[in-house]
Amino acid sequence: MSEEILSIKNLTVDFGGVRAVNDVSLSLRKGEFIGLIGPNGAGKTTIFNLITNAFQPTSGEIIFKGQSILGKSPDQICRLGISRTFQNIRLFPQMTAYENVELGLHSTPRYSLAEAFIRTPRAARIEAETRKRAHELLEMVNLSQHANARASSLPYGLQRRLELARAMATSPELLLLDEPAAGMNEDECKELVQLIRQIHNTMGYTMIMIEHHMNVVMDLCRDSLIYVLNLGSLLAVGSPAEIQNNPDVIRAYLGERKNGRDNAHA
Amino acid sequence: MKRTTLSKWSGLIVALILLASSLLSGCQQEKVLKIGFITEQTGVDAYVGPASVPALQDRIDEINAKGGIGGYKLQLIVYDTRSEVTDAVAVTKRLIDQDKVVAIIGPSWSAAAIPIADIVDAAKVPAIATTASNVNVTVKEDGTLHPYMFRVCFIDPYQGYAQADFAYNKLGLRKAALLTDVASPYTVGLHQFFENHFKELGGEIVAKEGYTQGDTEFRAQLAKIKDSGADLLVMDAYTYKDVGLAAQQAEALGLDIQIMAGDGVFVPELLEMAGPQLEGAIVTTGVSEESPEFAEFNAAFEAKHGVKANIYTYYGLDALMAIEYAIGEAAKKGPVTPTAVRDALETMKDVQLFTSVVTMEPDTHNPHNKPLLIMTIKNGKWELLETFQPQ
Amino acid sequence: MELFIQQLVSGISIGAIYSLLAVGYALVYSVYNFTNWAFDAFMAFGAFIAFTSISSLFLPFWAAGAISIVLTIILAVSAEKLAYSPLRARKAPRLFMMISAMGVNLAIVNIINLIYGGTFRKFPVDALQPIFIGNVSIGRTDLVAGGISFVVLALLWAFLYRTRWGLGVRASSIDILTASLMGINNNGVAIVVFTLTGILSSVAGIFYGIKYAVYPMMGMVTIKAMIASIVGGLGSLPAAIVGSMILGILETMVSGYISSTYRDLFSFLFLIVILLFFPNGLMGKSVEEKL
Amino acid sequence: MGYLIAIVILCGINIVAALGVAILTGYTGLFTIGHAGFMALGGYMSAIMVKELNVPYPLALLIGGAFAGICSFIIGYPAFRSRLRGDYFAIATLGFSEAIRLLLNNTRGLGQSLQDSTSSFGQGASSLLIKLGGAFGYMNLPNVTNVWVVVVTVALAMFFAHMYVTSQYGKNSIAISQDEVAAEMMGVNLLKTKLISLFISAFYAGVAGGLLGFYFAYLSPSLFTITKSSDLLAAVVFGGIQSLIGPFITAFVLIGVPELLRTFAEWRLIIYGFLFVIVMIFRPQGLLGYVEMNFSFLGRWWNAIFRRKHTPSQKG
Repeated sequence: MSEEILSIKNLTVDFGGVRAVNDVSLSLRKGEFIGLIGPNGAGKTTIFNLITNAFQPTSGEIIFKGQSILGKSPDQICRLGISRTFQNIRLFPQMTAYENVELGLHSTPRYSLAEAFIRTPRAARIEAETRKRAHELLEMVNLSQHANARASSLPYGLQRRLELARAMATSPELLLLDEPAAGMNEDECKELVQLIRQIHNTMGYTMIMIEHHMNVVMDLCRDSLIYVLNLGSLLAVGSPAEIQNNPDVIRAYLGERKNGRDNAHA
Repeated sequence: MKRTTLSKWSGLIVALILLASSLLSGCQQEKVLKIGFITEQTGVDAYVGPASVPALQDRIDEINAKGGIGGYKLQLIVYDTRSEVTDAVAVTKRLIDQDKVVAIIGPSWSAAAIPIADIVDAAKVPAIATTASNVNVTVKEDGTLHPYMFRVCFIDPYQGYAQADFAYNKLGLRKAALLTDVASPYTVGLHQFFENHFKELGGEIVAKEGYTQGDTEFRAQLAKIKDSGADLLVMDAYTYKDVGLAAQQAEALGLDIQIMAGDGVFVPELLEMAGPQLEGAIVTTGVSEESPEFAEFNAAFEAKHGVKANIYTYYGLDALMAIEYAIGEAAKKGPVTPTAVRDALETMKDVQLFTSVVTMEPDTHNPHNKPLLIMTIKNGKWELLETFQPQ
Repeated sequence: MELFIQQLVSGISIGAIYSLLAVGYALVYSVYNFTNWAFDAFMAFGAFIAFTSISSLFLPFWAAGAISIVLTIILAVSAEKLAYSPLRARKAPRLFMMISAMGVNLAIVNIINLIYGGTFRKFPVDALQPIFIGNVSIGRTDLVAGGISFVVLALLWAFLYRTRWGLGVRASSIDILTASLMGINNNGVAIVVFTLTGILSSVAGIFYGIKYAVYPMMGMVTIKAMIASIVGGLGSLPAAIVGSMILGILETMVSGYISSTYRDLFSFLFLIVILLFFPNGLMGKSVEEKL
Repeated sequence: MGYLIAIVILCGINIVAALGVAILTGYTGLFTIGHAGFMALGGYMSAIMVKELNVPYPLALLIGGAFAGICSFIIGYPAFRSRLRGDYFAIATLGFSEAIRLLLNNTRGLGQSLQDSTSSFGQGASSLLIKLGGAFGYMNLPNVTNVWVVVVTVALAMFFAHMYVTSQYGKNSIAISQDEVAAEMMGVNLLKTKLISLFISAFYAGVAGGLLGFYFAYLSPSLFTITKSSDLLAAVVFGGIQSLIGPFITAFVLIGVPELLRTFAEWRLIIYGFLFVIVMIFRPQGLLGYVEMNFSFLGRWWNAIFRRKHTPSQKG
């Protein structure tokens, strides 16, 4: 496939005495879609936070498109082309859905401060383009009819999709999805899988998804890899089928089976 | 959430303006002269107002009972400056524009008196500052006179000169230290004139320390003054608390030094706060409530109003009596207009006011040769040492 | 040389007063992550209660002190209940908490000003004679104030590190959410924290009153305590003490040796320098926002 | 009648400053209790421009505002760079405005100490500093602020404030006020956006300071105390978060009403205090929070007159 876009080498981070991430290495090619699973507290979200530089790793390398992004601030990293959603939704509560998505488009203003004060035709044109693009994105996650509703008033599932649209608004190359299906029932999950696949195909983003719903992971990563994390270190890497039958994964997930019943499906 | 538009709210704004203007159109009686009085009833100097307002009101009631002056009844309009310059200026404008007063008494501090001088000049309404002693209150920086601004207290150069003279000649002190509140024009002015005359006489300024309004910590400055070997500490603070705090901390530091201060601190609260520590301190003032001729007035005043009269009461009465005199003169010549009152004030000669006989210097609008009292503190009480009469 | 020691002694005594306030301020900040702007009011309230109970009720100094502490605790806890916990319950942004605290401060300080008036009052306790070592004088009141403030701080330290309730407070200061999950009842912690705040501010108020004077605006000194707490490292109690001492000594040295007029200018510039080069304060730990 | 004009002028001046605070606190969520310091800087600088260098009056106001804005970096850069919470910035603003007042009180002393300096720059600075008059105040400035000047300035201030808050820069600062971390993750440069908001709010305060100076024809440090800062904060808190029309109305009410009802003046701050708490608990967004001034009717006229395709953003 295409050349390597992201490579993480022996990433380690300690919080006080606790080693949250231990010597994790991972590499991703452009357009690939991989899953990142593991029991709670395995360090999954911590890796996302390290990539988007919420805090610094104790050691290890994160190379994105050939250059290390360790020292960069979160907004620089976003401008480089990495965007994310959050495990516990962090939308802008008082803003409408439309404004939330629009924020992703103009987080780096595209006209000068002077033009902000006296709206020149150029600035007006940029505003119009931004408006059009924002409505398109809302259309993509079919939230158009909620454009003017306040983010905090939207139902849970719609907020998840709005966060996705906002992340896409920063026109990323690498999209990190942090448990997009959390708290969703069966058919909502199906809808979400269908939406994410459609986005992945049309936009061609490279994507890493953390998810607990095994059916969502297995479905989306059908023809790609799944990385399994446990207690901060990489337990196994493989296709959905391999992962499902890997004894270590099962033991990590379901814990020791007293009566030795084997490969019970999660 | 639907967003409301500006038009819906404009109704509210219009209603607001109508309400404000209707409130203001008081009715106009004939044959009554209004006198404005701006004083500190709240804020940092809240001890100035309560003692002077009732005194002036009593005086006005007395005059009206005797039929007013030249056929006019007097009415006192009091506003609180909240010890803030912006408020003092705002109420002055209100007295001039809305209440149409014929004269204004106050303010009591130079920082407010200086801007008010320009306002009264423009509005052609005379004002008499009570205890604002900075030179620039009645005379501009370039020496030209503020035609409509007067005062009833002496000015800084006079008090600073007297302090230096007394310290050098009478007390025989040679090394002075200045502790200046840099935020008060009154203090900065006084210390400037003290230094000039003290050096003229051959004295030496061995330490110049500063602080700013609101500070309570003087230990570091006092320790430095102790180190400098000064035998006199000049602290013409604008409020009594600075001198009180400094005296306490000087005692705590074992600094035994002669303290001298100006009329800004000549209030009973100073004795309550640091009487013992200020034993033997010298304070110069224009008038003292201890002097015998006021004893009878003080007693009656305290009995009636439950608050002790202080120098702000006397200066307030001085200003009021000056205006009474001016109205009387103006009434003889014709309609009593603010300018007529101004002219009468400017030509005032040997008029008996509350504290003393006063002649207004026409070129500076300051009272001529007002006597200066040199007081000291002896076992917690004010005592008159000497009356200083300039050459 | 004596001048230097004298300045040092004065600096430490000022630092002692700052530390009482700075510790109280750091305590509230570490647990609830917001600046309790109402410290001015609590401190002035404590001082005036003590002043009134001595001057009008003629109580001995210790009884007046006790009454002041008790009433200030009630004030602090009720302020927390009325002005802060409804906002905290609603997870209101910190800006709203700060504005509410500023409101409590404005209201109480101005009520005191209305009742007592603006005059400066001397604390009605006979000033203790200073002790002289050579030419250097150490105010006995400073020693007593310093002594009592360190006793209070030691008690506070013992409470925090030696009692169950102390553990609860420290846990919530690390993460109030997890602490409440672990069964530490939140409003219990709130009462404890604001009781401690009440004690600290009334003790600070009384000693500030003795050292200087009692007046409604005496609380303005808390801005210095806030600066001291930031200099030390916001949120940690020992850092607040260290910061207060440094600030107290720096101020006295500056007004002693450089220029007394610009003392407050230096304290402000010192804050800016600390913010630039030691963003988390001299001893502070870097506080990461949990995602 | 003159008195009513005086109130309108004072309200106008406070509205300009309150708009500045609205942009910083209302829109960017940065608590400030020291805006009087910026007013002082702007006021003195524009007064110097007019009195010493007789620069035309409107230009002097802009220079005053720009000077205050540039000085805002002194506290903005350290406080924002170190990614600290809003508290540090609030304390820094309080310290800053007290330091400014202290400096302004000392200009005479500073001037005198510079007098014997050899360089011509030293001499020039010293004579200027003495003219500033320290605590005596900077006297007889041209009394140029009249009601029309204030009305025009307020109108301009409202217009540009509206333009800013509806621009991409303004929306970024709104995002910061609602969730700083998420805003940064979505690519908003916190330091730059906050500094811009602070610059604009300091600019507005500086212009307001200039207007005040030319109204009183006199400037003194005692005009810019902490009560002035808390008045401005009160206007924004009661006026409403994320709104310009709110602070506009409340600044009017907060200055007008106490002026009219002078009798119970000492209750003013007590009432503010309780209102602060009550507003925060029961109506945190204040009187008109989140109420955008809807200039869409202006847009429609603009279209009708010029028939140009300019559809203002649909604000629902």
